[in-house]
Amino acid sequence: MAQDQANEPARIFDMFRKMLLIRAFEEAAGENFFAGNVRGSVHQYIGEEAIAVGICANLRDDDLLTSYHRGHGHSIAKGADPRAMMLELFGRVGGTSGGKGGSMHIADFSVGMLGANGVIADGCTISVGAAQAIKLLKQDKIIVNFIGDGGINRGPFMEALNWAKVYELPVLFVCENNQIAATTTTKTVTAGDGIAARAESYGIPAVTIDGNDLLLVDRTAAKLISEIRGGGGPRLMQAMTYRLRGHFAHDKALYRAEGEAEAALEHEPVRRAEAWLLEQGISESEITNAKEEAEARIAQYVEDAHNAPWPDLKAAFTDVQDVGAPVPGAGQ
Amino acid sequence: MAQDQANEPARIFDMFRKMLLIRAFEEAAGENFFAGNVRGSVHQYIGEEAIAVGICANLRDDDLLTSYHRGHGHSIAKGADPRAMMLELFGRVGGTSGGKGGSMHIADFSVGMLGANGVIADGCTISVGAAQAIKLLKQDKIIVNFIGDGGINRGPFMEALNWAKVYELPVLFVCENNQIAATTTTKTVTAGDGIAARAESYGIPAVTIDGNDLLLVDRTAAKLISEIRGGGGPRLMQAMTYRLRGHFAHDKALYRAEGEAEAALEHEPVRRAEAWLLEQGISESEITNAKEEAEARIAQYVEDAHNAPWPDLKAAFTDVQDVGAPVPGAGQ
Amino acid sequence: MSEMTYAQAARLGLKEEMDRDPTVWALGEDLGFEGGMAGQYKDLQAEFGTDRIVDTPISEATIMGAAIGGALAGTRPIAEMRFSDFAMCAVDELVNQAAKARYMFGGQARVPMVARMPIGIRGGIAAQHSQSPEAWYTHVPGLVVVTPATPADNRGLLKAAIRCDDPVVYMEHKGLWGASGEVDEGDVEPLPLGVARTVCKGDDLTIVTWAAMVGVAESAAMTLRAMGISVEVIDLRTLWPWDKDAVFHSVRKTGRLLVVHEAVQIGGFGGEISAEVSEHLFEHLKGPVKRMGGARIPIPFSIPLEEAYMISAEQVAEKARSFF
Amino acid sequence: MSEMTYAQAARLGLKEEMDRDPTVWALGEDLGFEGGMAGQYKDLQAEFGTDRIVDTPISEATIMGAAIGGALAGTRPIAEMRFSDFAMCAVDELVNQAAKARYMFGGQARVPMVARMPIGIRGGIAAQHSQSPEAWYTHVPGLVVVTPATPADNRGLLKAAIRCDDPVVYMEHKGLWGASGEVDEGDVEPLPLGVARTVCKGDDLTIVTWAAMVGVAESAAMTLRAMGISVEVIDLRTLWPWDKDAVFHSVRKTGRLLVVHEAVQIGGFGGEISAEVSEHLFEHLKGPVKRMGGARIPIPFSIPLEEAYMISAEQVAEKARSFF
Ligand SMILES: Cc1ncc(C[n+]2csc(CCOP(=O)(O)OP(=O)(O)O)c2C)c(N)n1
Ligand SMILES: Cc1ncc(C[n+]2csc(CCOP(=O)(O)OP(=O)(O)O)c2C)c(N)n1
Ligand SMILES: [Mg+2]
Ligand SMILES: [Mg+2]
Repeated sequence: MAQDQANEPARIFDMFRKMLLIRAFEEAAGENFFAGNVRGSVHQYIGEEAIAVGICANLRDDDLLTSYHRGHGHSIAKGADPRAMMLELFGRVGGTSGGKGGSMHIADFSVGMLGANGVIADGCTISVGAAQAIKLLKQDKIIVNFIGDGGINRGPFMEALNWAKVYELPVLFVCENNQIAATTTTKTVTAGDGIAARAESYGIPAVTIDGNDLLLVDRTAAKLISEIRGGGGPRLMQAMTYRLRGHFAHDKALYRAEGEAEAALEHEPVRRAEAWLLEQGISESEITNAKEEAEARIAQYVEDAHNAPWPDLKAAFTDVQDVGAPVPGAGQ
Repeated sequence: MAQDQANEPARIFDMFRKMLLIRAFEEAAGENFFAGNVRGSVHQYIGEEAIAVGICANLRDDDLLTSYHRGHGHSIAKGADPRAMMLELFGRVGGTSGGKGGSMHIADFSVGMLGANGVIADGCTISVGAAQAIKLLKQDKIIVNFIGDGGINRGPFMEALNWAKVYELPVLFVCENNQIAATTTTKTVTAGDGIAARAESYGIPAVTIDGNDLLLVDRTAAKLISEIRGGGGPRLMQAMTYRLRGHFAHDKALYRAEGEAEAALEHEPVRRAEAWLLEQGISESEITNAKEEAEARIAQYVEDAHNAPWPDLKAAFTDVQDVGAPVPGAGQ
Repeated sequence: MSEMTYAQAARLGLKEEMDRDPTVWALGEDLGFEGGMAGQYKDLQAEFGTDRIVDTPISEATIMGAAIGGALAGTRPIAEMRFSDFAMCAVDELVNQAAKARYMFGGQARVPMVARMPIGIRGGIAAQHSQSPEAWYTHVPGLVVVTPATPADNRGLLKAAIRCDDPVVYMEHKGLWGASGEVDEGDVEPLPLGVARTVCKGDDLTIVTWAAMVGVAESAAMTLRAMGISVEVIDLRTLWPWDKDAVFHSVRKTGRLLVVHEAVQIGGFGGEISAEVSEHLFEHLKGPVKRMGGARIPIPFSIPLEEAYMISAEQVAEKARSFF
Repeated sequence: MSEMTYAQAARLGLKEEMDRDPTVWALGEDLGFEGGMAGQYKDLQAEFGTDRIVDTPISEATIMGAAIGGALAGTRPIAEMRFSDFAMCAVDELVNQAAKARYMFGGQARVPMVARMPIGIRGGIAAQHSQSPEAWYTHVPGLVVVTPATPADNRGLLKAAIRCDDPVVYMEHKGLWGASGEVDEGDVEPLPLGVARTVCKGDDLTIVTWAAMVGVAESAAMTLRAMGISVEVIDLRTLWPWDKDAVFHSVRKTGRLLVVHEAVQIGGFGGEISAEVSEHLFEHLKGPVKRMGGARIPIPFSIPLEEAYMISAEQVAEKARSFF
C-alpha cells in the first residue's frame, strides 16, 4: 500500500468502515436479489470499494457526483443513507426514490449524489452541464463522474471529455476499469492505449492508478480534486480494479478463466486496507468489530426493508410533471 | 508544391481538370442558389478541391466513399456525373436522386459514392459498417469517409474511430480541416491537439498535411490507401484547408477577420496546382482551355437543368419502402 | 403593441426571461455570431456573455445532456437543437434522462429545461431538415410539448416554457420565422401552458390544428364562411397537455371535428385527438372525426414534390365540405 | 412440431436465415458468450464466427450506423439494441439514415437491415428498461414495424424481417422471452409482413392488440365468452403496415372495437387505429372505439406500482363489458 503522512490510521479506518458498509450492503443486495426480495437487477460493487471511498473522502458535502449502473458504492461513499437505499432496492416507502427508481436509479440529492443511471455514459453529459451550472452560479463545488471501462466507448462520454476541457469545467472523471463490460473483456473492443491516452488527446491530464489501493486513491484524489477546485479544469483518473462478482447478481461469470476471480481476491481492496491498518497498529478485534458492525447495520436495514410498507398505488402517479398532470391508463 | 517522381504532369493535369470542374460546378451552384433556381442550401467546396481530387485519384471505381453536407466535390471526384448532380440541385428529372434529395443528399452508388449527408458525422458510422460488409464479402475495396473539422466533436465519429480500429477495417478517414464550422472557429470548441492526436489515441495512424497541395494530397493518399488495402487497418488524414466562401451560399462570412479570405487566396489549391503545371511546361493556353472547358460543361449542365422536366408528383411516392407502400396524405 | 416577426418575438421573450432570472442560459451551436438560425438569439451573447449564451461544439447529445445536468444543478438551461431532426441525436438524453429524472429519483430532482427544436418544412431543405416529430414527445411521460403559431405566442409560450419546472419540448415552426404579428410588449407575463386559442368562432365544424397549419386552417375557414359554413378554428398551442376542454366544448357545439397537421398522418397526434373525441363525444358527433396529415413519405427536396406533401387551404376547405 | 420458447424460436429463425444467406450477420453487445439477453444468439458465434456474430463496443449509435452501412454495401445486418430504450441512443441513425436513404438517394440504395429492439415490462427493470415506443416508428416513413406475440411468429416474422429489403424495426417483447409454444420446424418459409392473425373468432366485439397484450386479450375473451360475449381477438403482428383489411372486416361484423396496448395510451398506436376505424367505418360502429393503454407515467420500479401500470385480463374484460 502507498504510504503518506496525511494518511493517519484513524482517517483511513473511517474510510475502511465505509468500504465494509458498501461490501455488506452489496452482499445483502445480492442475497435478497436471489431470495426474490429485490427485483430487476443488482450490479454489485464488490471488489471496487476503495475507489468510491477514496475519492469521496476528498469531497465536500456540497460537491456533486454522478454514477452509472453500478452505483450503490458511490452513493454510500458520498453519504447517502444506506437504509433508505436498501428500502429502495426493496421497492418500499422510505426508499431513496420512494420505490420508484430501484437499484439503477439510486440518488440522494441532499448529499449531491445526482443519480446512478441505467443508460451507459449518460451521466457524463449530465455532469458537464452540472459543472456549467456550478460556474454560472459562481459556486466552488466540483462534480465527480464515475464511468466503467466499457462505457468509455460511447460517444456521449467522448463528447463530454471534449466539452469539459473546452469550458475548463470542474469535473473529475473516474473510469473504474474492472477490465470487463458485462461478459466482454473490454480490451477486445477498445482500440488504442485506453482511456488515459484518450483523455490526454483532449488535453485532459489523466492518471492511471491501482484502484484497489485505498491510500493511493485517496492521495491521488486529494491532488486531482484540489487542482480542479483551484480552477485547473477537468481531470481524469483511471482506477484499475477487478469486479469480483458477475456483471449482475444473477451472472455466474462463467466466461472468466478458471481461478481468475480467486487469484484476484489477493488484491481486493478490503483485505489490503485491512492489512495496512493492522500494520499501523489497529487491532484485529477493532477490525472484527467494524466488520460485525457493518454487517449488523445492513442486516437491520434489510429487516427494516422487509417491514416497510409498499408504496400506495397513488405514488405511481406523482412526481411525473406539474403541467399535464399524469393521465391514468387502463391499469387504473 | 511537393514534388514526386510519380507525379507526371499529365496525370496531375487530369486531376487539375477535375478541380476546375468542381470549382465551376460550385460557382454555378451558388449563382443558381441566389437566382432562386436551387432551393434549400448549397455548401460550396470552393478552396478545398485538392483534397477530394487528390484522394479519389487513388481510389478504384469500386472503392466506396461517404461524405457530409459539403459533398459536391467528393461526388465529382469519385466520378459522379456532374450533369445529373446539377439536375438534382435544380430538383429535376434526371437528377442523381430524381430530385428527391437535393444538394445535401447527392449520391451515386454506381461509382461507390454512398451519399452526402445532412446530419454531421452520420457518414462515419455508416462507413465502418460498409467496411465490415467489405470484409464479410471478402472484397478488397476500401472506403473513404470525409468529415469536417467541426464534425469531429460528435460522438458517433469518435465511436467510429474506435470501431474501425477494433475490427481493423479498411477505412480512410479524411478530416477536411477548414478551421471553421459554420460561424464558429473550431479551435474554440475543440479541446486538445485536434483530430490527429485523437485518432492516434485510438491507435489509428494519422497524418496532418497541407490539403491545398494537390501533389502532397495525392502522394499521401497513395501511401495511406495502399497501407489500408494491404490490410493495415484504418488511417486518418487531416488535410488543412480553407473555406473560401461562406458556410453556405447565402452566408457572407462576416465573422471573419478582414482580409483573411483574400489572403487565403494565395494558398488556394487551384492557383497552386496551376503554378506547378506551368512550371512543368504545361502552357498557359492549355490551362485557359481547361478552365473554359470546365466552365462550358457546367454552363451546359445548368442549361440542361433549366430545361429538364420537373418530376411527376407520383415520384414523391416511390422509393419509400416495399412493405407498407406509401400512404398518401392530405396533400394528395 | 408592436409588429414583429415570430423569430423576433422569441428573442424578446428569451431576453426578458434572461433579464429576469440570472439562472436562465442557452447552449447550442452558433448562437453567438449567427444569433441562431433565424436571429432568435441575436446579440444576446454580447449582452449576457459567453457563459449564458454558450457556443458549443457540434455535440447534440451533450448539448441536451448538459442542459439536463444544468437543470439538476439549479439553473434553467435552454438546449438549442436547430432542427428537431438533429434533436434525434439527443433523444436518449431527452427521453431517458430529462423526462424521467424527477420520477426515477422519487421527486428529489426537477429538470426545468427547454429543449428547443424547430419543426416543419421550409422550402427545399429535404428529408433530414423538415420533419415534424411532435407526436413522439406527447407519448413520453414527463415532457411538455409546445408548438407556437404566432409571434405573440412565440414570446408568451417561450417565457412559460422557461419558467416551467418540467422539461419542455419547444417546437417553433421554421416556416413561421418570418411571419409577423402584433406583440404587446407591455404584457410581460407568460402565457399559460395547456390553454388553446380559439382563432375564429364557428358553429358547423371544429378544426383543431397547431403551428404552421393554423394559418392554413384560418384561411380555409374564411373560404368556408363565404360558402355558408361556419368553422371554429382552434390552435392547440400546447400538444401536451392539450386543451381537451376547449376542444370538447367546441365539438359539443359543432358536432364535427377535423384535425389538421403537417406531420405525417400515420401515427401523428391527430390520431390521439380523434380517438379521444370519438370515445368521449360519440353521441355528439354528427359524423366521423376526420384527419388531415402528411403522406407517409420522407419530405422530398424538389419544390413541386415538397408542395405535393403540404396541405393547402383549398384542400382543408374541400375536406371540410366533405362533412356536409 | 416442437415446443420451444419465444427466444428459442427467434434463435432458430436467425440460424436458418444465416444458414441460407451468407450475407446475414448480427452485431451488438455481448452476443458471443452471453448469446443475447435471452439466448436469441446462443452458440451462433461458435457456429458462424466473429465476423457474422459481432461482439461490439458499447456504441449504440455505431451499432445502428454500421448496420446501415453494411446494408448499403450489400449485406443484411441485424443491429441488436438489447432494449428499445437503448435504441434511443441510435434514433438519429435509424430515422435520419436507415429510413430515408432509399428515398433521399432516389432509389439507388436499399437498406435491408433489422433493428432489433425489445420492448415492454419484465418485472422491476424500471423506467429506462421497460418502454414500448413502437408508435414512434410507425410514424416514420420508410420503416416497417414488427411486434411478434408467439414463438412461431417470432421465428416466422424474424425471418421475414431479415429477408425484407426495407429497414425493419423488430420489437420482441421481453416479457415473452420465456413463453413457449408450438413451432413447426418443417415450415421454413417466413411469415408475410402486414398480415394479422385472428387469435379467436367472435361476433360481438373486436379486440385489436399486439405483443404481450395478445395473451391478456385472449384470456379476457375466454372470460367474456363464458359471459355470453363473443370476442374476436386480432393480433396485428406488424404495426406498419397494419392489417387494415383484417381489422375493418372484423369491425364490420362486430360493430365494436377495443384497442389494447401496453405502451402509454396518449400518443400510442391505438390512436391511429381508432382514428382510422372511426373515420372509415363510422356507419358500422355500434358505439365508440375505445382504447386501453398505459398511464402517462414512467414505468415505476416497485412491483406493486409496476403492476398498477399493467393491464390485466380482468380489466380488459371489464372494459369490454362497458360496450354492452
Ligand atoms: C447505452 C447502454 N448500452 C448498453 C447497456 C447495457 N449494459 C449495462 S452494463 C453494461 C456493461 C458495462 O460495462 P462497464 O462500463 O465496464 O461497467 P461495469 O459493469 O464493468 O461496472 C452494458 C453493456 C446500457 N445499460 N446502456
Ligand atoms: C448533427 C448535426 N448538427 C448540426 C448540424 C448543422 N450544421 C451543418 S454544417 C455545420 C458546420 C459543420 O462544420 P464542419 O464539420 O467543420 O464542416 P464544414 O462546413 O466546415 O465543411 C453545422 C453545425 C448538422 N447538419 N448536423
Ligand atoms: Mg467494466
Ligand atoms: Mg469546417
